[in-house]
Amino acid sequence: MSIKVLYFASLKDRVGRSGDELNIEAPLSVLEVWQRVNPNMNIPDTLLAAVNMEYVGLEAEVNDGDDVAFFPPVTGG
Amino acid sequence: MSIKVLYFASLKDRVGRSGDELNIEAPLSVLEVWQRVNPNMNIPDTLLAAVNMEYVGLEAEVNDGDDVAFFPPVTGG
Amino acid sequence: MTIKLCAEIFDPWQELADFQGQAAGMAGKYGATGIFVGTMRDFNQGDEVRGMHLEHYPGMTEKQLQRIVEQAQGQWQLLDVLLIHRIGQVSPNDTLVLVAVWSAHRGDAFDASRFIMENLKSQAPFWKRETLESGQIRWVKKNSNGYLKQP
Amino acid sequence: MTIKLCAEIFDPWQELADFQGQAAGMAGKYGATGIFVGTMRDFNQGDEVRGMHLEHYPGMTEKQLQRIVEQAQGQWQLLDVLLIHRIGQVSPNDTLVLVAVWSAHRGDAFDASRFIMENLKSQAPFWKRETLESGQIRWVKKNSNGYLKQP
Repeated sequence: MSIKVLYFASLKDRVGRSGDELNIEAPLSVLEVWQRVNPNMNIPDTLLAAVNMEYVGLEAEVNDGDDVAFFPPVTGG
Repeated sequence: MSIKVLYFASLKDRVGRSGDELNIEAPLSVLEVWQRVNPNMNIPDTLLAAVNMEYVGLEAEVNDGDDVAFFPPVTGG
Repeated sequence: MTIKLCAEIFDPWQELADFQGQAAGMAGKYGATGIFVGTMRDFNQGDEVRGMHLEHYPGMTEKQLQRIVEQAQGQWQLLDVLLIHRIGQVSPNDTLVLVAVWSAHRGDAFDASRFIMENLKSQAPFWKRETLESGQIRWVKKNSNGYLKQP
Repeated sequence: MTIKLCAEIFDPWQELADFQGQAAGMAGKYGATGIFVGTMRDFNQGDEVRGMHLEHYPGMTEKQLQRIVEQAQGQWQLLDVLLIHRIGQVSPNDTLVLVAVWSAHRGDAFDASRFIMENLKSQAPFWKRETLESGQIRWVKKNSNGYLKQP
């Protein structure tokens, strides 16, 4: 089972990568995904998360094949 | 002493004139101006009045040389 | 501030392009443009409308429009304002009014453009006389309040 | 509804003219068009800005924009909506965003265009990276709330 993790904008600069591939054995929460791929970095307070392009809370479940995205507050318009 | 009276839109149709010239001996209120030039017609409830292109109430004073305008609610835009 | 009464058909997009193109001093300063375009519909109050005449009070109309824009400039930080209103004989799909407000921030642009439109609707001496499909001619009695939601 | 992400400079007035010209079915039905144009300024937070990069999340951005417009269509009576947002490298005075809403009544046009802009600002996954005159590069941290009056 594998999930894709994406980072955008200043968060991408901060983690130093645009994404990760993560192999999991069972569904994880979004927070657990973050902790697996960034074990040495606390999750930023203002971070936003999306699963399959929908906004979710950190408790949302992530399953095989899902895309998880982490990014800072949006600043379009 | 003379003042000019103007009518617009549906009010012009109703009074059947676009304006009147009125000779006065002393300042009058806007309401008195109406009563002089339209002695047989009560002033309509929704009427608006302007003296020299500024909105006024019916108690406003009208002096020599003033333009008094009467018109229905405005419907621009 | 530019205020125009226009007796001919005008193209709001061309007017906006021209105005902004000439306003070189604003370039880089405005982050927000709030625009409203009012267009003549082919229906009103349940009836089909074939044409309309826009009467106004020459002199007072310009004076009131200028005061409304000045009031907006006093309440919000605006870089410039363009206001064009049609007069005379108009047909369905003709532009009746264009209000455009340039400012640094979007809140000011939204608030000021709406303020100008609502005050224009309630204070500027224009009157609409419609010719219906049936041939009947009638004066429009009253403008609606633009802050209330339509049923 | 038309939603476009645009990697090149676009002219909002031309886009409006083209869109309205093709929307023949709307002719005579819309009395009100509410429009907002966001433009890149040459200053931000007290600093001169030379250029900007607009990053976005391909796929999610379109999805969120579509949802915002659908929400507006659910809340107000709209005839059509045009939304264009720039992406990529932009320069001061470039148009960043265009939102236009056509409706029968002005209240709906004003409310819906503002709703779409505010939701776009808070929900659509775009991020601005500014290059200052000094050469310094920085991410814009947060959008302001467009309903609050500027100081």
